[in-house]
Amino acid sequence: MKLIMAIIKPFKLDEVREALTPLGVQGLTVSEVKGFGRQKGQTEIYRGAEYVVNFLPKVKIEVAVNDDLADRVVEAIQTAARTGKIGDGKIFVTDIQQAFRIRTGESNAEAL
Amino acid sequence: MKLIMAIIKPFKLDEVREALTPLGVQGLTVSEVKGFGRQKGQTEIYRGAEYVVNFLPKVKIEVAVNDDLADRVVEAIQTAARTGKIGDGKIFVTDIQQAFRIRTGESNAEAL
Amino acid sequence: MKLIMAIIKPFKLDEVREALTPLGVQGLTVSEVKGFGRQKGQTEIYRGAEYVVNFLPKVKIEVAVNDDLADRVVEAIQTAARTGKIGDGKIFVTDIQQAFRIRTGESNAEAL
Amino acid sequence: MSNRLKSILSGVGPALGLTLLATAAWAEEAAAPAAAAAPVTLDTGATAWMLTSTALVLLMTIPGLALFYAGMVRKKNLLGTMMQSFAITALVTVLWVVIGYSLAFTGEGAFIGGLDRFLLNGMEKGALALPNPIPESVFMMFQMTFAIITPALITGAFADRMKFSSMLVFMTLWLVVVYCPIAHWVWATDEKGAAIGFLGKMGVLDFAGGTVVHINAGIAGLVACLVLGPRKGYGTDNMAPHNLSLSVIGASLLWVGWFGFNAGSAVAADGRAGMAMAVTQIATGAAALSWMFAEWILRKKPSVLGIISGAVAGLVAITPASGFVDPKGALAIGLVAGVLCYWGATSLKHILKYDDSLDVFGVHCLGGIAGAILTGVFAVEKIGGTAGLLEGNSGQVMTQIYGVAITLVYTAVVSFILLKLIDLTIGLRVTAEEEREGLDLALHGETVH
Amino acid sequence: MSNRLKSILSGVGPALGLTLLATAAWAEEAAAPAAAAAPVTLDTGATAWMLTSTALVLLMTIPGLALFYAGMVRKKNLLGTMMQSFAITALVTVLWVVIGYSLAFTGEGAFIGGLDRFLLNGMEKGALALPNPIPESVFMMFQMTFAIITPALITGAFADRMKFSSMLVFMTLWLVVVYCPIAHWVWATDEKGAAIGFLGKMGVLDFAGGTVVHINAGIAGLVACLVLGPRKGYGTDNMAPHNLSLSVIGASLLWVGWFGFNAGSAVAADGRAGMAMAVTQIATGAAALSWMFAEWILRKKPSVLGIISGAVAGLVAITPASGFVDPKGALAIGLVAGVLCYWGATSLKHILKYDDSLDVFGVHCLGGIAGAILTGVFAVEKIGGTAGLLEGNSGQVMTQIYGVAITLVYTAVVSFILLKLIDLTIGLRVTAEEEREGLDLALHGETVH
Amino acid sequence: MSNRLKSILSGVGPALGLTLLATAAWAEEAAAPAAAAAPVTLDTGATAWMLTSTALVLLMTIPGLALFYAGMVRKKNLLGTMMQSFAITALVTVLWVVIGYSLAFTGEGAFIGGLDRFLLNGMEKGALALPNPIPESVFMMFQMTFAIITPALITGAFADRMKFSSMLVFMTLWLVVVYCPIAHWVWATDEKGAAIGFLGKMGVLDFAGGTVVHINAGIAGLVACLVLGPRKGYGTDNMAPHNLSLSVIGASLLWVGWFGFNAGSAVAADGRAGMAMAVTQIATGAAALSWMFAEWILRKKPSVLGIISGAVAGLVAITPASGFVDPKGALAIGLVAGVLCYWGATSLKHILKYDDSLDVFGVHCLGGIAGAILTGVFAVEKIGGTAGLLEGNSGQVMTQIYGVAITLVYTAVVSFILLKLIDLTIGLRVTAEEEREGLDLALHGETVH
Ligand SMILES: Nc1ncnc2c1ncn2[C@@H]1O[C@H](COP(=O)(O)OP(=O)(O)O)[C@@H](O)[C@H]1O
Ligand SMILES: Nc1ncnc2c1ncn2[C@@H]1O[C@H](COP(=O)(O)OP(=O)(O)O)[C@@H](O)[C@H]1O
Ligand SMILES: Nc1ncnc2c1ncn2[C@@H]1O[C@H](COP(=O)(O)OP(=O)(O)O)[C@@H](O)[C@H]1O
Repeated sequence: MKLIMAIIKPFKLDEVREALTPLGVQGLTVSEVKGFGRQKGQTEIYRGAEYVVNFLPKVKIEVAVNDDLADRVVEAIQTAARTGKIGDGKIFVTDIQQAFRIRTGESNAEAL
Repeated sequence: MKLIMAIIKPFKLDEVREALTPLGVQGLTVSEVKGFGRQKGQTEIYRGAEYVVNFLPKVKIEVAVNDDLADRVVEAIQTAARTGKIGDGKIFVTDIQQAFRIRTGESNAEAL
Repeated sequence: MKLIMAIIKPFKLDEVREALTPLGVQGLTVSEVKGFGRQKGQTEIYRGAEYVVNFLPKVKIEVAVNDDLADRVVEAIQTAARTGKIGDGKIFVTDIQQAFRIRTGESNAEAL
Repeated sequence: MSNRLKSILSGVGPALGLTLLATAAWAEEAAAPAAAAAPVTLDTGATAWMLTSTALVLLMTIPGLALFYAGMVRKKNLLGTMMQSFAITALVTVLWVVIGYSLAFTGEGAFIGGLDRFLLNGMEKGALALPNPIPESVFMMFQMTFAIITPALITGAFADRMKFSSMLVFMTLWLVVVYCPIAHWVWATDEKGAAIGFLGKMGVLDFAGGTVVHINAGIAGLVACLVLGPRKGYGTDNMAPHNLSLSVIGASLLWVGWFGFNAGSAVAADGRAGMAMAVTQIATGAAALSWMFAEWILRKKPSVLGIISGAVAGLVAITPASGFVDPKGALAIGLVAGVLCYWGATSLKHILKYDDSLDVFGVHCLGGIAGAILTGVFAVEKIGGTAGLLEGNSGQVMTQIYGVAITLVYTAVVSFILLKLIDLTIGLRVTAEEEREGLDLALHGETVH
Repeated sequence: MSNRLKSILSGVGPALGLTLLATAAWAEEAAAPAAAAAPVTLDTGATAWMLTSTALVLLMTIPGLALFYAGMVRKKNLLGTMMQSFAITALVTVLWVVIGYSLAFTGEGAFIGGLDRFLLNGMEKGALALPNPIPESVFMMFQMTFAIITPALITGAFADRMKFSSMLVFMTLWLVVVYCPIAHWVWATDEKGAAIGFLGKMGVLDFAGGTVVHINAGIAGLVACLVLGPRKGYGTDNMAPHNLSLSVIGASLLWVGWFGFNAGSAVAADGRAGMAMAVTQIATGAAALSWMFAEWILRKKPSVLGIISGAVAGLVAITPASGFVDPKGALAIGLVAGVLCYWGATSLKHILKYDDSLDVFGVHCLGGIAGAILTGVFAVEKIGGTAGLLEGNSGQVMTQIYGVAITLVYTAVVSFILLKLIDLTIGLRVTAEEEREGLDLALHGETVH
Repeated sequence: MSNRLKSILSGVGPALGLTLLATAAWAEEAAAPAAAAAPVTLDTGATAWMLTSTALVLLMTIPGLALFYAGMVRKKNLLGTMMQSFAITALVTVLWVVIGYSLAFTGEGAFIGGLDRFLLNGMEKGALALPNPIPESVFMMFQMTFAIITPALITGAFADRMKFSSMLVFMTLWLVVVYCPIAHWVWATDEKGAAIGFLGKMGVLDFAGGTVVHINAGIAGLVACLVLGPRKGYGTDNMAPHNLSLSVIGASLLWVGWFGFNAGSAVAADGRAGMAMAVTQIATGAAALSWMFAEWILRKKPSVLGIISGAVAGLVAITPASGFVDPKGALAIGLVAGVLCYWGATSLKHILKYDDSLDVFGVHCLGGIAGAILTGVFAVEKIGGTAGLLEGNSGQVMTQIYGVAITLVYTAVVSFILLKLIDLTIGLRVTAEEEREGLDLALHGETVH
């Protein structure tokens, strides 16, 4: 199994989720994160003091899938999350050794 | 070493933490996340506009342990986090290559 | 490629980020987390009811890098995040199988 | 939408001309003579209450309305929304002093005031605002707070998408060509208290601004949201209020401040002020409950947004009636207003598909119309000097409807023209990118961390 | 807990009967004759201050108390907590107009008022609330705001766990069978100012509601939290206040609004009102400091929750005394109240193990009792017409204790019966699932995002 | 910094001595006789307004100023910042009653009052605060609220880094040796209204506290932030305001409450109060706009922090002038204040490199100085009895400058001495660790969750 971690622009979240459902992805987990990268942040000025906001709001999606689904999921995310402008984000794929569904105790493929 | 990532219902956090201490787990890291899955969200209505809250509040626990402890940790989390109702969450296990304690520079087993 | 996950004290974030730039790290992702460990939390008292705050505010940094850079990144984080006091945090290193830049579709080394 | 708009507005031009003509004639006959015998002297009690009322009505806009609205938008627009109310407060303060007060409250004209008080020229420290036993400076200030809240109310209709600069330009023009004339039509009197404006002469009753403030702001809001178009993502994205606790604070301060609005409109500290405060409270309580129960029955849960919206609906509806009706009338007005505005904000809006973001039309315009007409029904002669339908004066309802219609038509037409002018010159709307980023950062360079 | 409750309450029934009998006799002798010579005419200054005071006291409940309480609960109950205060405001408004005011302030009976003012029948615009020189409408409104805040105070005791519907039913009944009678006992007077209610006749001093409002709400709160039982997880889960900055705003608005509560209770704009305002401020400052230093010494840190709780304790304790004591008495009352309520909220509660979530009993009931009794100690004849213990009138303390005891017993018994009745019929408490999910989402379908 | 400080202060000692001497002489000649004919009797209207004004000015500090400041700090210091204003309110209440009022407003001395009213001894319920037609208790309370806000204002300068205990000690001493004398110099009068204090005698005009409150607090703040040194990380870390919506609420409440501050300073409900309210509003609106446009032009965006800061700058600047100038003068004062304070808070501070965290000097001291001097320019004889430069009285500007200079020098020197004394004994500043952790947790054991 693979854990696919995607860092995307926040307003793309709904589109990405909708792109994954037809592939059979039944669940995913989302966190609010701050990203630092090539995209430069806004400057905020408060009574003459400037603060460059280095960290921009991003959303991190984590979704565990079977190996056979991984490529299609990556592709779907890429398509749905792309705006073509700097700061669109990244996707990282790692292996998972085991997965469990807490409610039933099912494991691995059945757990996803 | 293994990194065990568990997504659970927020009110189960204290029980899970307490279940891990007797196993010798000395630390863990927690984040607030939003989960999307089989469990369906509440509908909020504001002056006639309905919003289905697709994403439900969950808590993500990340705990790094030695290989020999991994199974027992997974089991303890499963027992402590289970309510038997939909939305109880998932546990994913991945390998870690290295671990360090920043304060001392210790690594791997000693670092956990 | 490696994914380096570091849990550090929040006020060390800027120093860590500045320590990574000279190594050629171009991006990273940060989340606010709560840590439980050897460091003991503050006690808050509200009208006679005591609450021990078990979970302390920490910051989690995730940075994906090429294998050759991994050691130097770990070292830089360790140096920059260390205060020598309990609670300085941990660094975990895992393998990533694939990485993609959403904007361009570039993959792996080019994507970072 | 453009088509719908056109069809609504196509009949308005001629109507406007005719009504103004018809009115001028009617007004002459209907003029109500006002009694005045002994010379009016300073009443320190009345003055104390009017100073207080001025503070209370200012409290309604900042921070009251600013919070009420800010709690209902998305977090990225929180500061921008508060900024609108705050900036309008500063802007209208200066405009009112320069020319607004003079246009609204001086002169002899039935349609517009004069320039006697340009820059408050000739306003002496000791002079009274005859026929009221309070200094003119206090009267001018009290009226200023009404001129402040009216444009601020409009901003709810186009929340999250209007350029700040264009908003300032629009409000400047709107105050001068819409608010000041209408205030003059309804409220301007001579030193003996006889009406000067044509609606006042005709006998239109509007104790504290159902027509001048709420219908006026409500219809302008509707026109503005139609001209601007809906928010990006309206109907698909989650636009749930981000922090209703702010809105509860806001609604509470509106409620408390409204005592100044309505009881202050008695320009006295006496039984009429007391009765105005009482009916204000009663209608508000009743409307809060009627909205809450309507929602509870229809939607299964009584919501916080519902009860506070109901309270505001009640406050709006009792406003024109507050110096004229008794407690039972107030109860009736409140119950009607709660249910009617609930329907306006939850059904009508969806049927007609406009994006009046914070329901300025559904609450303020509908509530204001209900209140204006019901004033004609429930007016009690012993309280305000004019009988209503229930006491046998059937003509008053028609007079009230007439006042409402004139205001709706005039404000809709003129607001539409102003907005179109601004749109064609400097543009009304922020860019799509700015809208997505949120007004706080895009327009003001700040965020709530 | 049920057992503890039973033992507390077992002696109450007979006591209740006896005290009422005893009282009726006593009352006849003790009646204080009130002076009244020249016909009372409208005082616009007094009226201005009472209109203002009404606004100030309403401000205490919404948003004052709503915020004070909302800041202390967990985030998931924030809106539900504010909703309670807001809905009670609307509910009591209507109840008061329909029947409450009439039951509390009309009639000749020593135990309960009449129905003369049912639906405010016969309340004329111009008529005064004799013997006070203000319109009756204003007096009715001022008293309404007291009737609003009293039930709202109770909600703090059962925060986070009562059904919204049952809360509305309970408050409706409680207002009619507990609040209105007690207000009548203590405050009802005839047109010359002579006491009508039996506690007033007996000479019980309660300037602004130590007994009628605070002891009353405090003991009802204690009974309610005992009947409902503690919050799920009480004593184990972290129930720390989620946002004390809201509570600081709330406490500040309570403080400011309390000027209307206490100085307004003079029903005049004169030296007595001024002195009432002064002693209110003094006791509040002193109590805030005494709670803060007590905590600083015992717990090592002066907390924000501590100082604001101390301020509220001082406000409560000075309430019955405010028209009777001088600045030095106020200083003493404040210092005592701060320390006593600190003990009540931090020690007593833990000793007795009830879950009075936001310390309604510890602050309002204890503070109210201290204030009521100390009024008997520090009353100054020159200020309120009655001497206290320090000026040699030793009987007054007993009279005060008597008034306190009657109220404690009556309210405890009746509140207990009402709550049990509701529990047996529609149920008092939300389900465990709803409690865990939080009132905001479970009961009102909304959240703070 | 220590060096810069030394050079600033080196010339002060001699100056202080000389000016005091010079002044005493000058004062005798300049004493303004006050008219008083018929015996003054209680004016209930004036009393009503002063009771209200007292509530309004208290509202300015809690929750007004508490919120204004709390929104501008980092989240970890939110509660600690609010705590400062709240604790000062309680502390000064007690100090004022014990000794402050007596020192400021009694006695015959030109430099300091007497002890006649120690613990408010001899303050009768019925006695008036001659020459004002209101009870002395009300006058004492109104003045107390000024004594509360002045030290609370100072806290903004050393936000995030002062020990709470040392803050309490400093404010206690400062109130007695700085605030009370200066209030006496400027405002103390005899029963006929003739000035007693040496600045008042000299003819220094300060209607509502430009000198006594704002310049005083502003310069004390500057000295305090210089003595304490900058916040850790100042200039490198992100210290952006964490929640400006709180600051908007705070600024709004300051604005509304300021009506009590300025119009209340008329101690009457008449045309002078009305005019004071009007000019307050006008200057505030003008300053809010002028700061906003200055920033818009120079920084490309109109910020929320900018417009609210501008409003406060306008309120500060009109304070000394409010009973003396007319609307046109107010407009001018507001426009100047907005731009000047914008420069003070955004440029001057960076040039001189002190860390006046929330711009107490830049806004209150600069705004106060501008207002005090411009009062001498725009004073209108018909309004306040004194002509200004524009009406040909060229001496008034010098008198005003003199009053400003005395206050700057005296307060700077004495505040410096007090702070140094405290630093050497119990220490002024929290530890580096506590500062990093934040005041909320480190000093008060609480956090906003
Ligand atoms: N090496 C990395 N490791 C972890 N996260 C990264 C890394 N590089 C970029 N990111 C994340 O991806 C986001 C977008 O990256 P950025 O360089 O701004 O633009 P782009 O994705 O278009 O190249 C960043 O804000 C950060 O959250
Ligand atoms: N494939 C997945 N990858 C990552 N997280 C998942 C996945 N499936 C479920 N989750 C997480 O687990 C939570 C519970 O899943 P859900 O399907 O609602 O119920 P259950 O765990 O009882 O099957 C979700 O809210 C989500 O956070
Ligand atoms: N086994 C673990 N798995 C995941 N996170 C851990 C683990 N142990 C510690 N942490 C994280 O590291 C932080 C610091 O650990 P702690 O034991 O308090 O101090 P130190 O790092 O100095 O040993 C914790 O707050 C927690 O967030």
